[in-house]
Amino acid sequence: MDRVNNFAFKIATANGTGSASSNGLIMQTIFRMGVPVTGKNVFPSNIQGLPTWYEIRVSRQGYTARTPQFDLMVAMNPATYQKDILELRSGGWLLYDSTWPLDPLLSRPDVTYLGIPLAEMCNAQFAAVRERILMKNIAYAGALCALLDMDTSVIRALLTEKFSRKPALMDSNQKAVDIGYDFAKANFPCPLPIRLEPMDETRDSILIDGNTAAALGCVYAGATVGAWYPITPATSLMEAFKGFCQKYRQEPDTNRNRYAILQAEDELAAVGMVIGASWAGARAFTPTSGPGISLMTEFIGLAYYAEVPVVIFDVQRTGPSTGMPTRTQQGDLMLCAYASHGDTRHICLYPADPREAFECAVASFDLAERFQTPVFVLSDLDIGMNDWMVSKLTWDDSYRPDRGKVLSAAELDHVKTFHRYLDVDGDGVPYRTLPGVHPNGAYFTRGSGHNRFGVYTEDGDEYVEVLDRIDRKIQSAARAVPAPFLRPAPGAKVGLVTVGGCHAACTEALDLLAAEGVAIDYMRVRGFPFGDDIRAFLDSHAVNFVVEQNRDGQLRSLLMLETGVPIDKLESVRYYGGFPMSAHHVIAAVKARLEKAA
Amino acid sequence: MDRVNNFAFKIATANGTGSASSNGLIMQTIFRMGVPVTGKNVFPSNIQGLPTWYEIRVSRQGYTARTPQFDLMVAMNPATYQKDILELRSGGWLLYDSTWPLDPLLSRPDVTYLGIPLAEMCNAQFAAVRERILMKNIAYAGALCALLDMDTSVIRALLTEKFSRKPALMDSNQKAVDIGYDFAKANFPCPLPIRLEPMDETRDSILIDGNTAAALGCVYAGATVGAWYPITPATSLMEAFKGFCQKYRQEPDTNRNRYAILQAEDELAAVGMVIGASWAGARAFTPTSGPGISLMTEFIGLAYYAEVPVVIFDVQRTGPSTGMPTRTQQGDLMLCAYASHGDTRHICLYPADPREAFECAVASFDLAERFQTPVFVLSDLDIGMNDWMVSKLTWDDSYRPDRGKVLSAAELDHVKTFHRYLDVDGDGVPYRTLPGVHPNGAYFTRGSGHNRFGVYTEDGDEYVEVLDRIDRKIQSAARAVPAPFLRPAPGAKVGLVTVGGCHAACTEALDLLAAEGVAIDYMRVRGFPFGDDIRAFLDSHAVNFVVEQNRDGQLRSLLMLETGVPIDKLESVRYYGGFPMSAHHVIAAVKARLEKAA
Amino acid sequence: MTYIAKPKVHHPALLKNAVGLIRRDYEGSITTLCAGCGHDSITAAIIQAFWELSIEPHKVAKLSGIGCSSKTPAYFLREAHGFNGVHGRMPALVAGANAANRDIIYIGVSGDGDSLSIGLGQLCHAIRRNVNVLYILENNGVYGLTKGQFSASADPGSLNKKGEANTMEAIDGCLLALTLGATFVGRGFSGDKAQLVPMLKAGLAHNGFAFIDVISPCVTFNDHEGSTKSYAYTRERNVEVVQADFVAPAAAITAQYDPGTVRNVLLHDGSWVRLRKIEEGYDPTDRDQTYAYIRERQKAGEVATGLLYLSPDSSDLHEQLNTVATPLVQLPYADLCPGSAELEKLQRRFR
Amino acid sequence: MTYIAKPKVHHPALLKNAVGLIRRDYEGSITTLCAGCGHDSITAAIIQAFWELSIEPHKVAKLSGIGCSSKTPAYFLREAHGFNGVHGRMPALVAGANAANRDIIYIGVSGDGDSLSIGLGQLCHAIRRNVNVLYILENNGVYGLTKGQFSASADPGSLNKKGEANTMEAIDGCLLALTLGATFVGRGFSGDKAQLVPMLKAGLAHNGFAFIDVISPCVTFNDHEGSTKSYAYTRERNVEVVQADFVAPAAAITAQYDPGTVRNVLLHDGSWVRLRKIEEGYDPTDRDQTYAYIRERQKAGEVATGLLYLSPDSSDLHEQLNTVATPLVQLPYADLCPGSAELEKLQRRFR
Ligand SMILES: Cc1ncc(C[n+]2csc(CCOP(=O)(O)OP(=O)(O)O)c2C)c(N)n1
Ligand SMILES: Cc1ncc(C[n+]2csc(CCOP(=O)(O)OP(=O)(O)O)c2C)c(N)n1
Ligand code: SF4
Ligand code: SF4
Ligand SMILES: [Mg+2]
Ligand SMILES: [Mg+2]
Repeated sequence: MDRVNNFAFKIATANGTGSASSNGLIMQTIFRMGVPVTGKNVFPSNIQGLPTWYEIRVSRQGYTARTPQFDLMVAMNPATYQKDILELRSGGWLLYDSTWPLDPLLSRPDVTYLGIPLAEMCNAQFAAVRERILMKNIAYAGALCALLDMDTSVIRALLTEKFSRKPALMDSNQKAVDIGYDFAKANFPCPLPIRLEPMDETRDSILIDGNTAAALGCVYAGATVGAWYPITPATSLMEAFKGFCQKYRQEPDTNRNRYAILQAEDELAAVGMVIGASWAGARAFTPTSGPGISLMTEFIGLAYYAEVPVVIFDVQRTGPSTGMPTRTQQGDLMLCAYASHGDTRHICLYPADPREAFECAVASFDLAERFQTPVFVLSDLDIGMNDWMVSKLTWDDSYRPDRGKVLSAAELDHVKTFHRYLDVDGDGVPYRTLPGVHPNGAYFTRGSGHNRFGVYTEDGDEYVEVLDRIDRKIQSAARAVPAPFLRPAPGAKVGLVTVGGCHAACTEALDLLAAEGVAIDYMRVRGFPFGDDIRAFLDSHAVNFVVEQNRDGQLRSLLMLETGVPIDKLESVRYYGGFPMSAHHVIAAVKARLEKAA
Repeated sequence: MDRVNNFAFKIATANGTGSASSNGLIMQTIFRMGVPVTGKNVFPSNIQGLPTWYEIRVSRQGYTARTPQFDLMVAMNPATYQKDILELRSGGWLLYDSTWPLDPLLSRPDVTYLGIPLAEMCNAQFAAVRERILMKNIAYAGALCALLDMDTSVIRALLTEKFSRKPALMDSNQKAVDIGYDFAKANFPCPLPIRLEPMDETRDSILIDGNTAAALGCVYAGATVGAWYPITPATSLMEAFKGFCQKYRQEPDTNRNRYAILQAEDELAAVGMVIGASWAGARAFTPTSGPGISLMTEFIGLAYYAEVPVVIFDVQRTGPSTGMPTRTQQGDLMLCAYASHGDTRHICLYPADPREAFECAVASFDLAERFQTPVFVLSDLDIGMNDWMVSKLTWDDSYRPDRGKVLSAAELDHVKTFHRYLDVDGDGVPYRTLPGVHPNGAYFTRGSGHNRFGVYTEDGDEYVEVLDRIDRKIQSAARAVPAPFLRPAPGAKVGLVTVGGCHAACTEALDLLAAEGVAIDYMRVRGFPFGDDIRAFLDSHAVNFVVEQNRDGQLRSLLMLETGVPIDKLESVRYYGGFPMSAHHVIAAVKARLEKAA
Repeated sequence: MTYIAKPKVHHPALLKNAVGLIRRDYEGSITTLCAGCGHDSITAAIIQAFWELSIEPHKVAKLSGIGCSSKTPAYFLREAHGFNGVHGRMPALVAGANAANRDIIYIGVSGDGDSLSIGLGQLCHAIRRNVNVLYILENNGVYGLTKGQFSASADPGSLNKKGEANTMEAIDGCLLALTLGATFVGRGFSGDKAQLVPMLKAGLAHNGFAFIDVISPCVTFNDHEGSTKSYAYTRERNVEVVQADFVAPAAAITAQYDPGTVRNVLLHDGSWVRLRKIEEGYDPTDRDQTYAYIRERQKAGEVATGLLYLSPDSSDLHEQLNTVATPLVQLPYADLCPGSAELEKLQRRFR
Repeated sequence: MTYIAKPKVHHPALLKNAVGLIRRDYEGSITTLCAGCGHDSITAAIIQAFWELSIEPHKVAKLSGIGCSSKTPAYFLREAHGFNGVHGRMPALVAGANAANRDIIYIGVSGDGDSLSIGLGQLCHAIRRNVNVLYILENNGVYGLTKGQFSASADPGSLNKKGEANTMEAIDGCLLALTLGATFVGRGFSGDKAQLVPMLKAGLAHNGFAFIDVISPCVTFNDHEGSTKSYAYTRERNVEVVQADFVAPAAAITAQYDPGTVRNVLLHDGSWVRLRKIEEGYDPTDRDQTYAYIRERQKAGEVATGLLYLSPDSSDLHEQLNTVATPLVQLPYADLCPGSAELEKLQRRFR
């Protein structure tokens, strides 16, 4: 099998040794060679010293899913040699620091060992301790240039851009690259069969993580208030938002901010601030993860029942409880759909990659304001924090925020008595007013029983009337959320349904299955509540594989509850070990079931 | 239709006027006459001055469900005359205070008005302002004695018991009774057709509310730590627990407490205290309602994943959010079953009346410790705060708490290294140890990723192994929770399923339908996760009515998810206006559907 | 004093203020609280204060948590937006609303359970943020709405209706606020409207978090013998330390008091607070002296009341965040969206 | 001083304590914190304190929240039960555990984010309850585990790694604890083991909530120039106010100091705390003086350290609840269940 521009390698280091910049350098070099590439950072829940890995997949077909098997291992962390070596495919290569001898016990006959005295060479070349550690990372990047045929001119260009203002750093980095490069050239048959060849497949793409993309979406949607409490893997979303705001949200003359970021004392306060800000008329949001959603549960019920717009980004991580904070999962699908006590139901959006994270971010504000209710954007650690190759983000300058039914001062002049919860238009969506605008607009917002006029009530019929309207309102959102992504396969008898980041693994798996003559119709849900198209897809197949990343088949549960499709039509395919899903997870499950059937 | 011992009347007063004692007096009198009686208190979410009602149903057949139509209205609150009069059946009676003339607009030709100058008479008889107000209530009780043929000797006996130590109060109360009694006798044709006749149907019964019964259950189960934050309608549970403990949990010589009640600062702290106490080895519990459950969501996930026993009483009220705090609902069924982020699933018990509240309370501690997990007892305001007639509570002195797999010091002597999360017995339930017992028992409890040895892990396989075992463990509890209550009807083709307090309305409805020749099999689920018997019942009927008190059909959702029964087999019957369900709600829905079918 | 007494002289009910409104225009729906509840008196004082300041009701937003006290925003300023949130979380709602629209006058009403039990964390952090709001803690030492359990402000030894004594230390909102660096700390008594009204006005004018703890007896559950939050106990024990008069921006200050005992503090909106120090040598702008003084009184079994502390320089949430003068809700979308060209440009970073 | 210095002289590592254990027996798994993290030094001090007190490890329960600091209970007392709960909620877990089993020695470890942000309410109420636990707040002014955001203990003006200044008031744990009526308040510095160990021992012996705020620099995110929680800054600014020596129950007190500067406080377990007042006229049993003193130092840009306040009479949660001496977990079921006969009898009430 031809390995050119089609292989995967993994870099094993320790947390806090600064390998990130080196890995980024490698990623960008490949990307600029026009070759599709994806990187996945596997890091521990601590700050320094524990094992961390960076997985790079080069795929000329542009596949972005994780591959569990690697062609090359850059084993820089003795603590994990043993484990790392086992992840190499037979016939693979292991690059290690030969400054110290390798434990013979670890040798695998079917693997080629490439020893490079990185520490030795760097110690010889560099004086400062910290510099020696950092340059070791750059040095293995240099070695990879030789081994994988990475374009040295590209890497040099990158270093020049990066260190344009720090020539000294530029030199040492270049030197480190050369050290590795020269040693590899001199001692190994370069390039290896797994190698790069320039392509033109990345011209219209970018390398971006989902949190950065979502933050951009918030900026472009016109969000002005962000409230948050730090939590992995959502933290970088607000940090990115702040970064963009510092650039794009400064008032020219005064240098004062056209945004407000509130670092709350906890998630209860964060969502409370968002509710308060939205109630006052701002576009406001909060990024968090599972534990934060649990803490927001009571407030979410208030926003649902009092009909206040809220945008919540749930960058999911492995649960339950604290779980594995630096691993990914899709474990909050059920919680977000029905969060809070009493009868509640919420609009959810499910991006599949950073590009959709950007689009969903924008859509979430429009939906929250149009339907006056909480909207969840369910991303995950893999989408949020890893570097994905996606086509460039685009923007339509004719876009105007959909603020929904908000009465202006002028309109309120003509309103004698304003009734907050009256279904004036018969669409289940009442009119809102903002504080400070007009005396006629005043009303009392409350989470306690109220009638359609917004007046406190303990009357059963009045209470039911409002609660039923809200139900109609949310149901009507099924037509407003993004339609499912559909990819029919000619002659397919079975269907496959998934959500979010599993898209990468599913589409790759379906291609491979198709190549083997197995035709399967594909659907990825992108919004909740589900519309008729989703039910139709499920009905049209005797069997639908439901692929997701959680233990309990939460997507399947949502499909059952919301479409009424019987369980025997839904074949659950689950992987929830904390890594992003791989194509083989899907293929294995599908084949097993089809063989059973046959 | 014969109205003897078969009628309903309603007493309309204002909050804080002390009508409670008078209504209690009436209830007890009827009860002691051997006549089955139920009382439902309809009170506002404030402390003084707003309308409040007390509904008394006398049913010689022993039906306890609410009836929305009344034969007699004791209209003591002018503010609600209009509304109250409309709730009288045609041919009914209205008793009012004729001290002030009745607004002619309010008169109904088909209703008989019984005016009694209560205020006038009481003002003449009593000096103190407060006394005048209170005695007015006792006076209408006296009038009812005459009108309904209540046994005056019984009422006198009750007063003597109650005021044995306060002769002065005894006298004024007796005087008030007489005032009302004499006036009615003198001015109306007593008794009315709706009247009482002594029976012998209450000998083995008691009048009790569910919170008191549940509190007794906690005492008998040996619970020693209770943590709570006040919230209607759960507050009286902890207050009752305290009362019983003051009587039964004093150390003889020292008068020190064999219990600890912690009034927490909020529900997050309350459940945290319960987790801490259970972890240390005590039987601990917390009573709350919907908003509290929402706030406990994060901690519940910790207890699920770290496998710590927890007992939570959710005395449900009308949601979402603050909702109607003094109205009933079954709105937390879904939340409690799956509370918290990530993959979680919890044991739930569903009492139908105060007697079951007592039994479930005891069972909840055994289940929580046996399965080392949170257990929810889902009662509601109607069960928890209203006076139900149930058969006497009984206790088997051979009962011993099931502490589950807790290793003693002696056992730990023989354990070399203790592994907290190892599935030693293959039943999914690991062994636990308590702090302070033995050096060999030490382990680290955490909500972060851990392997079967209880060691921190970020390894996917180790993580999955534990999470899957927990799933098996919880599923196995389906065989340990109370089996569903079944009442087959010969020749029935359809089934009816319900949960909790709807039992009263459903059984009455089924009797009435049966009388009309409609045979329906009946099942009431009493525990979650559901066992095979539940699925079998649903499968055995083409149609199953699912009767519950919430908007979204949450019981139906649980049935779909957990049994896989298709939605078209489940015909949802819902009432969620905040009052307890009545038989007619069920009958109407069933008939409508059956006619549609026919 | 005279300043607030004046209206009473000429038929206050009909008197129009600068914006042409009479006191009735500042009322809300009728109360559903118990007759005699302290909270209703505070509501009356709030109505008086807004009327005297001639604030247009619709420029105000009133927020609260859950509790009898938290119901009161429904009973004043019917033309103002109201938000009765969840229990103990009003501070977050105010912070968010204030961040979004800084031009609105915010008043938050809470209770001792709402603020010192479930909401303690949020209250403390709102103080730290110095959110621009008048925060009134209607303090009765119990959870009224849930029928009289002790709250965190119940004093050790204080008896509940059943005669049980509270064993825990009380949280004193004023001491707590001072410890957290509050910029405006006052204590009042629902029974003393003359003292309360000017304090409320100063709090509304203050640029930052104005914390006022108002002892507000619960007649139903905590007004008995043995309670330390009853009318009787409070009347007897409260010592007015600082008498604050509020002087609107326009009005001139006629120093008709012995200068030694008067101190005028200029507020950022140009209005003045005239602090008349009943106690010799008491400096209401000295945080530590104030703290020590409150403690002394406490140890003497007394309750210090008045505008106890006022920081002459207070920078509120927005000054700390350096936000624009225009309320964020009023910024045109054009000022918020960088546009497509910029999007194209900035993505070079991701290549 | 001498008391804790002694062991060092004769090969401490091998020295056996009264229960025959060497220091190693009090260790836990190896740390995963950054090299140089202040938290690791505190762990070492904790190990030292337990070893010196000859406490059997399995009689101890160690609880924490979430954060780098909250990870540390895994690094000491391997033979003790540990509970790493959820973020900011450890006080509730301790209160519950303590209610259930009062015979266990509880130690709670938390961080400034865990205790002063998300957990502030719980910390305050645990102090009010006077739960019998040694509560250590490992204070570095940032959220370490989430990579260095300012915490609520960050001082105004303090710079983060990016050079941005914190604008909000800092919450001083010691001032807060004093305001809430804490019975034991100390402040230490991870870099001063000699001061910390005896304070920890006194805290373990104290009957009630022993609060110790330990400045514990985060070398990765908050040890730079401009930080007020760095090693350099703390070394330079911390002033030891009170030097506490811990004297075990047995040991006699040899008053080898000028009585004017020494004060011995008897703890309820018979042990003594010898407070040597470095500062003349400082009374560590006077709550208000302590408060005022800490503030003075603060204003002088200094950090007062030592066992700052110790209430001679402290009644813990159980004394307040009047619970039996036997831990509730050890009560036989027979003492808890009234039995069937009584059930029959009590139901007369319901007829
Ligand atoms: C999450 C939650 N827990 C509990 C309650 C019940 N509850 C309503 S008001 C209240 C206490 C109110 O006390 P306080 O704030 O002092 O107000 P007061 O009634 O005394 O004026 C409680 C516990 C609630 N509404 N929400
Ligand atoms: C509910 C919840 N929100 C957020 C987080 C993320 N988180 C983990 S530790 C931490 C802060 C820790 O700060 P601190 O207590 O000061 O400990 P340090 O790391 O500085 O020692 C946060 C916000 C979490 N684990 N849980
Ligand atoms: S219960 Fe107390 S606080 Fe509530 S309204 Fe009545 S008097 Fe006021
Ligand atoms: S990040 Fe800071 S607090 Fe966390 S381990 Fe490293 S040095 Fe310690
Ligand atoms: Mg109160
Ligand atoms: Mg910290």
